[in-house]
Amino acid sequence: MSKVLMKGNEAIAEAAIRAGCLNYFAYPITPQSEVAEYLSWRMTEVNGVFLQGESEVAVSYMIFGAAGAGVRVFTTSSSPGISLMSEGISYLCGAQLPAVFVNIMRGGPGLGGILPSQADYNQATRGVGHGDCRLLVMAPASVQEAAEMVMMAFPLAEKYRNPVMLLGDGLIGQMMEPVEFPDHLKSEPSNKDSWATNGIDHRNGTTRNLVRSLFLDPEALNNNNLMLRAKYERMKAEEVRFEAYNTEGDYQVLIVSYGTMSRVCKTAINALKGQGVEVGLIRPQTLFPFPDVAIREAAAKPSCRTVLSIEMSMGQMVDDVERCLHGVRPVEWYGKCGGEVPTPEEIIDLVKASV
Amino acid sequence: MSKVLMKGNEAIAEAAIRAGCLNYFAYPITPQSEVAEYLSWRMTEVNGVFLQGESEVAVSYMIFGAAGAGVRVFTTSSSPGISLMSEGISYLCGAQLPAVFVNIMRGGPGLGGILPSQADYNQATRGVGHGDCRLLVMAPASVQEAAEMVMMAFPLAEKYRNPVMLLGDGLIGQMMEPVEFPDHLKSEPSNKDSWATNGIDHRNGTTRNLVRSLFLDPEALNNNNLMLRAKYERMKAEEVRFEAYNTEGDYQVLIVSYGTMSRVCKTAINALKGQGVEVGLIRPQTLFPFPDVAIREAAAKPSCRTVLSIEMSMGQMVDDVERCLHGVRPVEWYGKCGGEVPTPEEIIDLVKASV
Amino acid sequence: MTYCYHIETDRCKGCGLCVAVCPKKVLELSTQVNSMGYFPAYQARPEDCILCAICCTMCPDVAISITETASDACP
Amino acid sequence: MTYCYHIETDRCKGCGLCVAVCPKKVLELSTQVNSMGYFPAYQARPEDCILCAICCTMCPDVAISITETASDACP
Amino acid sequence: MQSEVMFAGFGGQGIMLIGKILAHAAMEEGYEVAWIPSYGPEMRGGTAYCMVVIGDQPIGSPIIKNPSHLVAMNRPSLQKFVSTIKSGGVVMINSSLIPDDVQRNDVDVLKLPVVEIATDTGSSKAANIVALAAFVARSKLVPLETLKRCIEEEFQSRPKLIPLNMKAMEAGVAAANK
Amino acid sequence: MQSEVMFAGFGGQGIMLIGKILAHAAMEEGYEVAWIPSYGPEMRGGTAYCMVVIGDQPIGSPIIKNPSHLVAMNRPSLQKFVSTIKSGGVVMINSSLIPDDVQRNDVDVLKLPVVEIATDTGSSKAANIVALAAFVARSKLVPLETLKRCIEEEFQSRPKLIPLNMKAMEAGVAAANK
Amino acid sequence: MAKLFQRPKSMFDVSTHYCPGCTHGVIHRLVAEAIDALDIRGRTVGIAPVGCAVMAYNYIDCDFQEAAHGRAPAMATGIKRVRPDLMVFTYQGDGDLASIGMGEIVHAANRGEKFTTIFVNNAIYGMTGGQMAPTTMPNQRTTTSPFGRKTEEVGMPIRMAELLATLRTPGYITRQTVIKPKYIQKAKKAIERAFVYQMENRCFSFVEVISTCPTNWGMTPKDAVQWAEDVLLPYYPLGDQKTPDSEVTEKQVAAAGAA
Amino acid sequence: MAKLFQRPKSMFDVSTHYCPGCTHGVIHRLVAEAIDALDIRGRTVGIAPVGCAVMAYNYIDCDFQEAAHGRAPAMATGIKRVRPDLMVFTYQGDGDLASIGMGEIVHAANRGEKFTTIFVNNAIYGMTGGQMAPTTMPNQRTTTSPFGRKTEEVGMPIRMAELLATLRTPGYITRQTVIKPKYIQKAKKAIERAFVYQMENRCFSFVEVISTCPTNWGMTPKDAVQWAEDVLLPYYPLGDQKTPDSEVTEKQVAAAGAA
Ligand SMILES: Cc1ncc(C[n+]2csc(CCOP(=O)(O)OP(=O)(O)O)c2C)c(N)n1
Ligand SMILES: Cc1ncc(C[n+]2csc(CCOP(=O)(O)OP(=O)(O)O)c2C)c(N)n1
Ligand code: SF4
Ligand code: SF4
Ligand code: SF4
Ligand code: SF4
Ligand code: SF4
Ligand code: SF4
Ligand SMILES: [Mg+2]
Ligand SMILES: [Mg+2]
Repeated sequence: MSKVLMKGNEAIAEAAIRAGCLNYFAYPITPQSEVAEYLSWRMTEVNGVFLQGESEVAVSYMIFGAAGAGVRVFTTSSSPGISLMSEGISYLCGAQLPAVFVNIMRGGPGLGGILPSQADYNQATRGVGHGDCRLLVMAPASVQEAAEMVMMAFPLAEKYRNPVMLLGDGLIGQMMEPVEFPDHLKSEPSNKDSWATNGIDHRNGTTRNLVRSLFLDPEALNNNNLMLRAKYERMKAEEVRFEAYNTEGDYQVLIVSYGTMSRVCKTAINALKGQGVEVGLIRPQTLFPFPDVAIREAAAKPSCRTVLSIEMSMGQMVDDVERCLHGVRPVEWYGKCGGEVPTPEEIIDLVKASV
Repeated sequence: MSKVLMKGNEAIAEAAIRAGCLNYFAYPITPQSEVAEYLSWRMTEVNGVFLQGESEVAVSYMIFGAAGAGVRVFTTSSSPGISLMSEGISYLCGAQLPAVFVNIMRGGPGLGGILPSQADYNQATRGVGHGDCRLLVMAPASVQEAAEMVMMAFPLAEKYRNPVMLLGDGLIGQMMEPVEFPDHLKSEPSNKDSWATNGIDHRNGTTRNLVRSLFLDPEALNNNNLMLRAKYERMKAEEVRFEAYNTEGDYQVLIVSYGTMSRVCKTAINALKGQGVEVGLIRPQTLFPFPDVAIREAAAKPSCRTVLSIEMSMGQMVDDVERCLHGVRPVEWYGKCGGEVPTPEEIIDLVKASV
Repeated sequence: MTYCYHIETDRCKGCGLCVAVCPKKVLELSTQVNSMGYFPAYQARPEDCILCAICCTMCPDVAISITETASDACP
Repeated sequence: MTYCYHIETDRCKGCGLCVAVCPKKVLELSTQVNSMGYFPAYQARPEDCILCAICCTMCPDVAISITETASDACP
Repeated sequence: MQSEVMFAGFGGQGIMLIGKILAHAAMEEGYEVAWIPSYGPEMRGGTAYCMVVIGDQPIGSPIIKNPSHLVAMNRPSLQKFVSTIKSGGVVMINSSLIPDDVQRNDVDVLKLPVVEIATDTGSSKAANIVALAAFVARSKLVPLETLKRCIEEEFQSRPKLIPLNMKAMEAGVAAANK
Repeated sequence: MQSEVMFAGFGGQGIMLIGKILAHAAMEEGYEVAWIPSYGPEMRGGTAYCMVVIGDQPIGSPIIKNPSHLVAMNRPSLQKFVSTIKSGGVVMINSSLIPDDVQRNDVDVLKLPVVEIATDTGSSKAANIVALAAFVARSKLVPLETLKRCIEEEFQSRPKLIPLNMKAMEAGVAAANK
Repeated sequence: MAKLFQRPKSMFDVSTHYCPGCTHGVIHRLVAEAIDALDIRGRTVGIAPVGCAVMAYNYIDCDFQEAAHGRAPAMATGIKRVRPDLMVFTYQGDGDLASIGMGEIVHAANRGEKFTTIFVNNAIYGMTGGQMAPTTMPNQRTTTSPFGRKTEEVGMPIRMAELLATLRTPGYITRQTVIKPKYIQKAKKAIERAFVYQMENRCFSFVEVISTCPTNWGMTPKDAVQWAEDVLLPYYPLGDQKTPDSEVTEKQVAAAGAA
Repeated sequence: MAKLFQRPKSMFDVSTHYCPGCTHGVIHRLVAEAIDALDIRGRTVGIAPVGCAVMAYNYIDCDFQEAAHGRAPAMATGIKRVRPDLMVFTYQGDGDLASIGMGEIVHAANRGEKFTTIFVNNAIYGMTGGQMAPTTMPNQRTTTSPFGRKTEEVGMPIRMAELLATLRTPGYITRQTVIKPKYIQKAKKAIERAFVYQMENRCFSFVEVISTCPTNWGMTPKDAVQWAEDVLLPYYPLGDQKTPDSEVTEKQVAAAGAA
């Protein structure tokens, strides 16, 4: 397939279809409503399911129902909408259902604003729901990467029987960039007959399947949680993804940044190179699991004196960076939150001030 | 006042009234429904407001409306209910409204179970809502402490114009212990005329007040977030609370544990003392702000070789412990989640294995 | 053909609803506790039973059955 | 007493709803763009105006007012 | 020193209440106390139990694997808990519903037909008070006078029930002392 | 090398569309491109703008403080952005709505009454295409042939509009070259 | 004439956790009987609510999902939209459906989702210990209305069947009860009918069933059925609120009235 | 006879962000006029929705809270319960009230909360760019129903006034419009009346107002008002669904029927 110029939101929508996901439920919210608008006609073309739910709460359970019935399914929303889905996401984790949630983040807290933000990092990586639930969280930095991550998300969700979240900022959704949908990322939905409520006859079986998250017996619930923990530990072992940029040479500063923000940092890094200042960048592509080791090792490089966590938030990822550094280097946060993306110039000044 | 034997849930209810909070909205959920049941008659006695809302989502906005109108108000719920309130809590943070949320945690994720748990640590301390919102989180370890923390919570919420969360496990709610409501913790609601929508006439004013969280201008939103960040930083400076237990002497192991779990640890520590093994305990009483320095310093004691984060969850607080340790000592997690509380015997074995 | 009326004693919770609805006043609650700690229903006057199954319809615990057997006696 | 009919040009969005409802066909849209980029309404035939205020009632932007003044001329 | 008492039986037997009365009495005596219910599955029937912890030091773990004493009001409770009781403890058995014997000789077994005793004193509903009184008489955890006051206080809002429960208490004490 | 073009005007002037067509054309020419909209306040009216970034290397920051070029379709846009444009850039001004002159002489100013030009070629609605074509003719960011193909492609689903827009393009090119 | 009676095939042979005399058990049995009668066990998915019936799947033997509190209609929508060939039913209590789940049931009904809802109205929150429900009767005491439901403060009970029947789209809306054998026979027919409408892909179908909660009403099972008959039935009249046939004409009217 | 006309005192003298011809502006003015007429600005709290009217507080000059999407009735409940002396109104769109906020409005109405809801039904999601609403007409095209609303798939539009009027408790439920001056006069009276009922602490009051969205309907303002008259009004008939007087008798009936 050749490249087409597409908005991030549309690319996400199309990527899901290319990934074999023909089921979509969502509720409109800026800055991601184009996903629903695109799929409202596109699903008709491919004989898929498009439904605008009455609320994000309802949508999260439409996703639950459909995922529980054994199909590939996804939804998209933005920050306040994701908060409303948090109970549902916890239920999906507890019942071990695969599904993909896309959060095109906007400014918060509360109604906040509709401009790009990365302030749902904490929520996505830790607190999205009650109980010990975790999402595999991927963060694209371009429209192309958004499309690819969506395509990867479905088989990953099925591998772990766990929801996967794509965490993009408003710019990722609103920007147009050339995109192609790689054939090698296409995948067949896995066989879910062992657990999905897809009908006993459908499985040519006699015993029924049960999708649930209630375990009144404490031992059973503890076991369910141990099983979940084992999956999360496995994600940490197998799914960490990150990009290292300009880390070959000797840098004095290591930046940790993801998504749109990391592109701004790259521009700054290139400019600083011209000025004789070397800065390395680790760009987490998965936020959970977090690239602990990569960051600690990159920070431990003898030339490196300090680490900067640069985020479009008031300091969220910085906790993970501090955590994984184990004190090998100090870390500082820099960021803005509300729509204005810090500029390359700001980053340049910041780096200069810290060397 | 003399001591009375009370269930934690009832003590929480009564403490709120003693703290001058006469407004309560809630939706029933085990293991905290006794709070609502108690207040359904008790509020009548004190001429207060009791209303059972139609859902936790609605309740969170009843709290918003009442807090915005300038009164002391609180609600209680348990894990799935808190997830449903997460959008609302983010709105309260964004609009800078004071209110108290009590989460008597049960097993999760999903429907989970109704037995005690501490698996909402991540949610409470980080991800409860979208955007840069944080709660001041207090964790009682006894019915008496629950009552006192409730009484402290209201003035703290008003000091910061920010919601405060009391994070208890099911046992704290269900247990009966003697309790008294200290007079010195009584407080008057602060004057809210500068921002509350309590009616222009009420303020003898001419200009109206506006309670909101929307700032479409990115700079305005960034500023709102900077103001919130400043409050959170101030909480870190002024509100850290913890108990140090058996930390005077030389201990080989430091335990970090809170709530009911910490009591089990104390019993184990006492037993181990008898067996010649010294173990220190830091019990965070505030989970956000977290006692970073206290833990790091306690761990840095030369005798101390390792840190254990013991939780009724699959490993949540351990991230904060790892973060604040800065690598001075290794940390390991131990826990269970689902209702069975780890026993003193388990902790004893665990400590012995790690020395 | 024999009809077999059977109350599964350990399934019965002694709610008494069958007793109340039996048009022939056949049923009563036992004074013997069952394994669940309830006092189960039994046919105090089986000879009056017209096998109308009204008690079966009412029983929330599906504790009562009426079956047919080819043999003379019920199992 | 003088009645003053006034359309606040920079508040008008040129929606034309007043034009449509005026019973006397007094109003028209200007061909001059205002500061907001709209073509505002104006009284093309003020002499026909009966000051019925129907246009005022309709205007979603409260751009039209009818006031009274003691002086001869409107301000 | 710390003592723990497990009260166990069917839901509806008034288990929670007698645990609470004991905790109250101990509190009145100046002890540290905690009353910990089983608030199991959100449903009816099943076994109900509660643990009362009484000590002279602040109470640590509210989770106790080996309680000092047991008051077993039905058969499943006895079977479930009897082996967990510490040596030297009192095991009080409601023999109205429990035919079994206890196969341990390191505990002080007290078997009483509390339902019959209660029925004789006026109402089978007071069987729990009979059991509590008998248990306290035997274990001596709190003075009987204090227990009496606390029972009275418990039924303060329904004063008609006080005489009945006083009688039940006396009958329980008498039975235990027999 | 990287060029950035800021397209700005009222909502409804077709700003987003011409940005997209330029990005498309650049992509067809093998450049790396990004099209970044203002998707400001969820409401109507107001100023709309989009930025098109064209480069031969992967595009870093999509946030550009100093774009290379400006296409200003109304007065507020010109005022807001003209001072941010890099030295040497093209500043294309819709003089139908903008009376102002540019007070810089380090940029290449192109003033055209695109609304009138468009009206003359058939419809004032094609003013955006006139502006785009004129801008491309002057800035030479992409070959006009490619631009033409991309305009055609854009209107593929409404073929009736193609001739009109082709005429508008030609008029724009002609005006720029005059 | 002698009648045979046995546990329906799609019911597990286990005892339930319900309180003695709780009519949840009767309703379970009617659902299982309908599944048997239509021979659809192999393609049926039940959705258990959060409420006393949360473990309905322990008793009814077909594929099951467990809902979050109130969200069963959204889950059923999810299933039915992606697998229209499956037969889907939700089983919901009055707290679940009429309080927290109000939005979900109204919208699922209004979209005309082709599933069946069994709505068990016992005028109280059973599972959590007897709190007030939107369906609780005036002056009825509950653990959160200890002085009785004051209608001046919290309004009159909601009649879900009537409320849903005002929507144009849903097809079959009926109210039944299982408090006495004569009603049980009718309820059984209604439940079967609801499943048949689904099978024919005709409409959303909704069977409200007035049920008892002896435990939280603080009554014996016998008194509970009597109270239900004396107090609930007059306010919650039995019978069909709407059937798909009457709907057909409605639809024509609507079409005429609309764009 | 000459009539005077001026911006109401409780309206700020600023221009709005609404599109040309959008009738949100008219409704704002009517609310402000009611506040002026009753002289209650000093004790009124408005609640702005999430929707195009999110910044209603920029135009109406009284205390205001900004709601989350759909939750205005819960917020109003919170305010009114703790400060019954305040006059509280919510201003909500159809996406806000009839879609995501269905549960909140039904329950607030049913509890008889003593506040006033102004429900602006423009049959579409205005703010977010014209997606389908529960009130969108059959075959109406929107950005999420590009082939027109298919009622077989998503059901018929919901008529909120009718739906709420089936509840026993709420008192004043009416539907009005502001698409033409003659209707505006009536709408004005209805809004005033709604506030008066609140002032007298009588009942929940609800004024549905049929409004336009020229931008997302893709019409000129003139065509938009015409389309509203031709297409919306036949399906959404104007007039009172319920008044507190009729309610009084209703209540007696209810009381008689109940426990
Ligand atoms: C989000 C959430 N809120 C509250 C609860 C607690 N809860 C469980 S069941 C229930 C009410 C059950 O009442 P009903 O639906 O009437 O069913 P019944 O038990 O009466 O059959 C509630 C409030 C929960 N599990 N989840
Ligand atoms: C939880 C949440 N979901 C979605 C949105 C996005 N959103 C903003 S306004 C709106 C719909 C507005 O439509 P309506 O209520 O009809 O008001 P109108 O703009 O038409 O006046 C939506 C879906 C949001 N802000 N919050
Ligand atoms: S079958 Fe009929 S007559 Fe026989 S016991 Fe049952 S109800 Fe009575
Ligand atoms: S109805 Fe059933 S459970 Fe109840 S007493 Fe009769 S047989 Fe037993
Ligand atoms: S006041 Fe009446 S006559 Fe005069 S312009 Fe307005 S509508 Fe026309
Ligand atoms: S109605 Fe108002 S905004 Fe519209 S054209 Fe007339 S004056 Fe202008
Ligand atoms: S609590 Fe009520 S509804 Fe629940 S099982 Fe018991 S009687 Fe039935
Ligand atoms: S989008 Fe529609 S509702 Fe919103 S302001 Fe514009 S016309 Fe009015
Ligand atoms: Mg119920
Ligand atoms: Mg709308």
